[in-house]
Amino acid sequence: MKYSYFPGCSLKGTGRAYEESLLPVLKVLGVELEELDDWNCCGATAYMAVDEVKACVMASRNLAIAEKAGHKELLAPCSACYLVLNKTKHYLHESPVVEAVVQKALRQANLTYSGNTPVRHPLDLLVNNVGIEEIKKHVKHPLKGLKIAPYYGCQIVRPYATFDDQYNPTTMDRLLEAIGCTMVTYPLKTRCCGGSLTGTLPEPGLLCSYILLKEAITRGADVIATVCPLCQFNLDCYRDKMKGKWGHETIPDPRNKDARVPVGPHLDIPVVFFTQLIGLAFGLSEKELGLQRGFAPMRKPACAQRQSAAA
Amino acid sequence: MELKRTIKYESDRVKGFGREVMSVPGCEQLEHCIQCGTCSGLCPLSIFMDYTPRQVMELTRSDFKTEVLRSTTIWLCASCYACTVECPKQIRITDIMYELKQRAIHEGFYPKRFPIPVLAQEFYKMSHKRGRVTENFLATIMFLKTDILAALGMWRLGLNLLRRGRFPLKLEGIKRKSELERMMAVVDKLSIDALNNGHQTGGNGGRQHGAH
Amino acid sequence: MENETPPTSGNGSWSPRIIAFFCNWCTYTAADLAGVSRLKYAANTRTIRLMCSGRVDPQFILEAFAKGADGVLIGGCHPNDCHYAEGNYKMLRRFQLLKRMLKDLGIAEERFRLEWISAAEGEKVKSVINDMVKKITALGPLDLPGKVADWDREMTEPAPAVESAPVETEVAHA
Amino acid sequence: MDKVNGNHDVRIGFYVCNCGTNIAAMVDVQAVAKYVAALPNVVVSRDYKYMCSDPGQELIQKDIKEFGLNRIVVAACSPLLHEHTFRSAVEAGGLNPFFFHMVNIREHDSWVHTDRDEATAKAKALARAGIRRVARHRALEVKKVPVHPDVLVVGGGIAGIHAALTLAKSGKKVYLVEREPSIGGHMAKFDKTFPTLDCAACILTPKMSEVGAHENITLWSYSEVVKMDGYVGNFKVTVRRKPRYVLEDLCTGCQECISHCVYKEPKFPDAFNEHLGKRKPVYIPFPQATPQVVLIDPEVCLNFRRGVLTDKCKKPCVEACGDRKAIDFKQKEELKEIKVGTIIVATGFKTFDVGRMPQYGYGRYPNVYTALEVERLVNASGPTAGDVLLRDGHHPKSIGIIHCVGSRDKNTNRWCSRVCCMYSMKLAHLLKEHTEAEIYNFYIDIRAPGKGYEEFYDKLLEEGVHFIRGRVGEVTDWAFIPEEEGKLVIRVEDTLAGVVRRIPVDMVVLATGLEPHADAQNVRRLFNMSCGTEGFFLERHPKLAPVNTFTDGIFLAGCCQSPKDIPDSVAQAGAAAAEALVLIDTGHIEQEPNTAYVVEAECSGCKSCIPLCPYTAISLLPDKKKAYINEALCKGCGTCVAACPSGSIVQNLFEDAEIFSEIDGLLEPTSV
Repeated sequence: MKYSYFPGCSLKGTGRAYEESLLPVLKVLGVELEELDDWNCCGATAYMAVDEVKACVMASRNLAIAEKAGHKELLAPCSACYLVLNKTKHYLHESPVVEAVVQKALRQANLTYSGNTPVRHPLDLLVNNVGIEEIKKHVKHPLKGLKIAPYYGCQIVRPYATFDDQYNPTTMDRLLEAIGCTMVTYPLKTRCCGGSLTGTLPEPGLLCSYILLKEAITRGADVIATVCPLCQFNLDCYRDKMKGKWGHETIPDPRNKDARVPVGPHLDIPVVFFTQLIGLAFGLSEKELGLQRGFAPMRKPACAQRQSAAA
Repeated sequence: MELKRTIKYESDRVKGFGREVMSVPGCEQLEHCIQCGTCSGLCPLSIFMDYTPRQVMELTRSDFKTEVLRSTTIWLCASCYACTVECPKQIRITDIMYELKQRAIHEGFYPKRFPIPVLAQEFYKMSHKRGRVTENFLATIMFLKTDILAALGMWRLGLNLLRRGRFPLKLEGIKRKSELERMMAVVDKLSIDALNNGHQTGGNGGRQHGAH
Repeated sequence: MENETPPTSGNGSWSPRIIAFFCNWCTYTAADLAGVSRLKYAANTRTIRLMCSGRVDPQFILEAFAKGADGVLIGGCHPNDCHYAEGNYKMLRRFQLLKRMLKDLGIAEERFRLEWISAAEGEKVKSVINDMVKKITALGPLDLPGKVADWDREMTEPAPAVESAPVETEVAHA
Repeated sequence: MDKVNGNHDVRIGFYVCNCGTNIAAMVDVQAVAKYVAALPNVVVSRDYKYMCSDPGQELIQKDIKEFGLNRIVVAACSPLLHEHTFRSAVEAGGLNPFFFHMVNIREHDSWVHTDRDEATAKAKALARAGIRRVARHRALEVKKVPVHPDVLVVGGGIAGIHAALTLAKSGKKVYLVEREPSIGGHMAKFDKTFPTLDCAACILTPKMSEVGAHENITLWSYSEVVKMDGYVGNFKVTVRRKPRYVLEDLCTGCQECISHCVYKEPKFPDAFNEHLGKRKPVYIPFPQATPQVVLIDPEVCLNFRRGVLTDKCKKPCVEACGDRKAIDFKQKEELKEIKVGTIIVATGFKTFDVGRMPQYGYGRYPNVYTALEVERLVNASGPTAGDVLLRDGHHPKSIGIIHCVGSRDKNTNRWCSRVCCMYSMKLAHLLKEHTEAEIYNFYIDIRAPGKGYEEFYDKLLEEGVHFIRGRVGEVTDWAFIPEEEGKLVIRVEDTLAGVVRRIPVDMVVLATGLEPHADAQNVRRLFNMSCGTEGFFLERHPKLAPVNTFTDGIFLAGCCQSPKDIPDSVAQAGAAAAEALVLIDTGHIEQEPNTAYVVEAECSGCKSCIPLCPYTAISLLPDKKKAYINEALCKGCGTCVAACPSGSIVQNLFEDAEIFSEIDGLLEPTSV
């Protein structure tokens, strides 16, 4: 099956590695994508704060172009895009007034919106369409022993839990277990990373991200796996600031239960996209997967070392 | 010791404000709020807010427009929707926060150089004008408009991003920009018509974009 | 003249008259509940209480339309909940037959409605009545008595002379 | 057009009730009275403040005499409320009570409309239809049916027990049917009761034994009602008695079999102790169980394999039972058929399934408990003998009690469960007493509206129990600062202080709400009752008939009607018993004469009515080839009447002519 593909702005910028790893992984699995013609910004959350109706118009332009492209479904890997596109669908369904405005605007571009194109997330697609068994078939280098804190973030499970459990999502857990990883118990799976606040009000924003990193470390994770470019950015790119602010805080030593160690040095835990991990297991190269773009990059040798250590 | 007057008089209320917010699609359930505080309990950012989300709900319902639109709460909402899915009365708190943010922007209710609304508006402008957003440019503009010193503090991050190819040097944009402009013009015209028909009531005038 | 004038179309004051047959156990009780809960709905229905929706004789419905009702609403218990085991199913069967017949008579299907409303569903009484009134108002008056009178006239009055003459000659030829 | 016009024998009195302002505020009652006065055959037309009052009724009686009235129409509230009142008044005035018709202009008019003109116009139309209809009424005889004096009580919780005892003490025979192996219900599981802190067992056990010993009570535990036929006064009920594999009459409750079971140690989760304790395959639910009879669980007993008898066990239990021979592995379920005149339904409630709120961590974190589990945990005869030992082996030093779990929440149950505030406070007190832990109550509102309840709240405040007004969003186990490590963390807004707090605790107690049983809908159908939107059984009138149902002769008691505490359940059970006694002691009931009959001269003998009747009341008279309706079996639904092709069936009170005139009356243009 061929899908329309909506990359969104982040996947062309700070979140390039997500696209770089998603596309080859899907290629290996035989999923065909066609990038949406002349797509525009989804309307994202910041836009909604200024003008909700216009945000809807922007989102529905993408939805309408996808309908025109003729593929049955639209793939949106970025959580914010995924939510905004879905929210727009709900909103248009609920409010005939807004729908009328949107349709009128769309006519300017000879577009119409019928609401018949589902918006899908890659996690959903991989688990429910491709299937875990199929993915297992393509694993060349299982990431045995790699301990993962699976971090889903907010917007793919809230407010609409479309394909996973709102409280305890498991699609990524299952996917990564299929490629050999081990999940640590991570109670903050769906806690907020601070969103765009990290850039605007660093104090509260960074704290949100720091809590997520610290808990993953305390739980003994080697790597944090994410599904959203903004989450990845927040967890990955502000480590210096976090170390400055909270590096002196202590946590129970993962190796010795009675001792406590400062959290600072541990904050360099790699934060990657789940697709990068799948790509590694499929035998794709680090470079192909954009792994060098991480601030605390996870390289294949590191993982291989762990494998030999575990053995 | 500084003393602060905390009493509220009836004249402090902008009567009708609460009703107006509750009449917006998606915000209706606010009338059912029982002030249980589930929203504040769940909100990861409530610890930084001047009013907790629960208090914002009550202040909105009770017409304390100025207090609500000046509060830091509405800007600190990172739209994680934790409150919305747990609210026992199914109030869509996140959507109400959006509604309040829109009103605060349109009516100029926020401190100058406060980065969040600036970012929101710059995001709006850039996506409106170019059809897409290039995050690093956006962030740069925001810092220039709010706090140049902070921008200087960010240079290391910028450099690190640049080194890893995550800092595009070219602004993204769509091909058919005029198409998007025409679409937006339709919305503008319709909302002005609605204004003239008196659909937008109360407050310090209706919605004007880009108030500063 | 009293307040209630016969409904007329065109002058804007017309509003539909709907006869409702409610079963004693579920829908009539639900309408009582709507009252106790002070729900507000359109004042266009006039209710006749029967013990069971199964008692609704097709003749009642025809009589109502013939005497000038713009709509007929039947309310019974939900399937499997009938106080008399299965009276509501009997009504459902009749309803489906009757609906076709009324359609043939040129009565729009929005004018004839069967709803399952349990004793707890006061809210549903309100929404069903409001919805029905809205739809029938959009359709305009049915005025079956007027139509019947027209038909009667067509049948009894002599046809216009221009057309009648050739017919007569045709008959003469035969 | 008007067939009634010429009928000079009909003399109608019309009365429109103001109902204070309930009707008069929205309907111009004087205009209605004036309008009706001009209708054919109307002799008197009045409006009056309260028609249902004594003076109102006397007014009708006086007019009947003075003006020689022979038909009465009252336009007031719902006939379901006062038709009976007015019929009696009419009868006392010397008329046949069925020369009366009631028009509903309150529930169906003044309360639901907002435009006075429209509401008045509607009232006129309804009144006009009533006038037309009543002219057609005929005198009818009320049918008297004897009431069987025996009573069935369904459910052996505190409500059922109290109802059964009340009836038995007044000399009535009672069947008490309980689904579980012992009566006692939820109350038997409680440790203490609020606000007096009486030991639940101490006040319940004597009543349970009394039930077991009372000569007028037939106690069928481990049994379920599967079928009910008939009508008030004459119900036929089928009860399924599930096999206990122990003969009740022979078992003395010595429990020798239990100590000799091949399982030396209890191994299987014990439902009575909320699965916190263990029992053997042969067991007695709890020490005070009534009846004192053991039972065998075929799912786990070695002598069975998945419920099927295999005889593989060497059966030391049988040996231990010895000559009493009470154990019978071949016991089969039994169906008992009984006749009763009245039924009291007291099937109780179930507690909210906390699995529906995963955010509170039940099942994920071992130290999260439901309130009912804590009742067992603090109980001296519970699984830990009253020691509050957590699942992780520690004693709690701090405890959070979360109120409103599965109550006041549109995502789960919307209603307030009424008892949780009070039982949470009771548990707070008991936990404090047992553990001296720091205790936090997280509540939305404290609802303590009972005798001595507010005083109990005061007492708790005195004891230093913390009350934090805020609904908990989630319970987690991640630490933000070292003091939280290894604890359950409750993050909540203290809404009264206006700050968000993080409170680490060792134990979380979820105050689960009350909800209808999962099979409440089946029970409702079984007894021909209604359920409210929440799924609790619906009472006939929320204020004036709180224990009656819409089916005559069937009454409600306890939490199956709505959540309530023990005093209210007992009071309601007493009321239900009293209602049943009224019927029994009257000896007969009067039945609405709305049965149908066949006009033989018009019947063609087509037999189409016969299969329609759900009560097999219709048969074909073989000699005459005409249909015949057995009046005793007819329930008056009128389905056959509507279906008769020749129109030869007539339903009393709902004759075709009556309904046609009602239709005509409703649609006739109002012109005066």
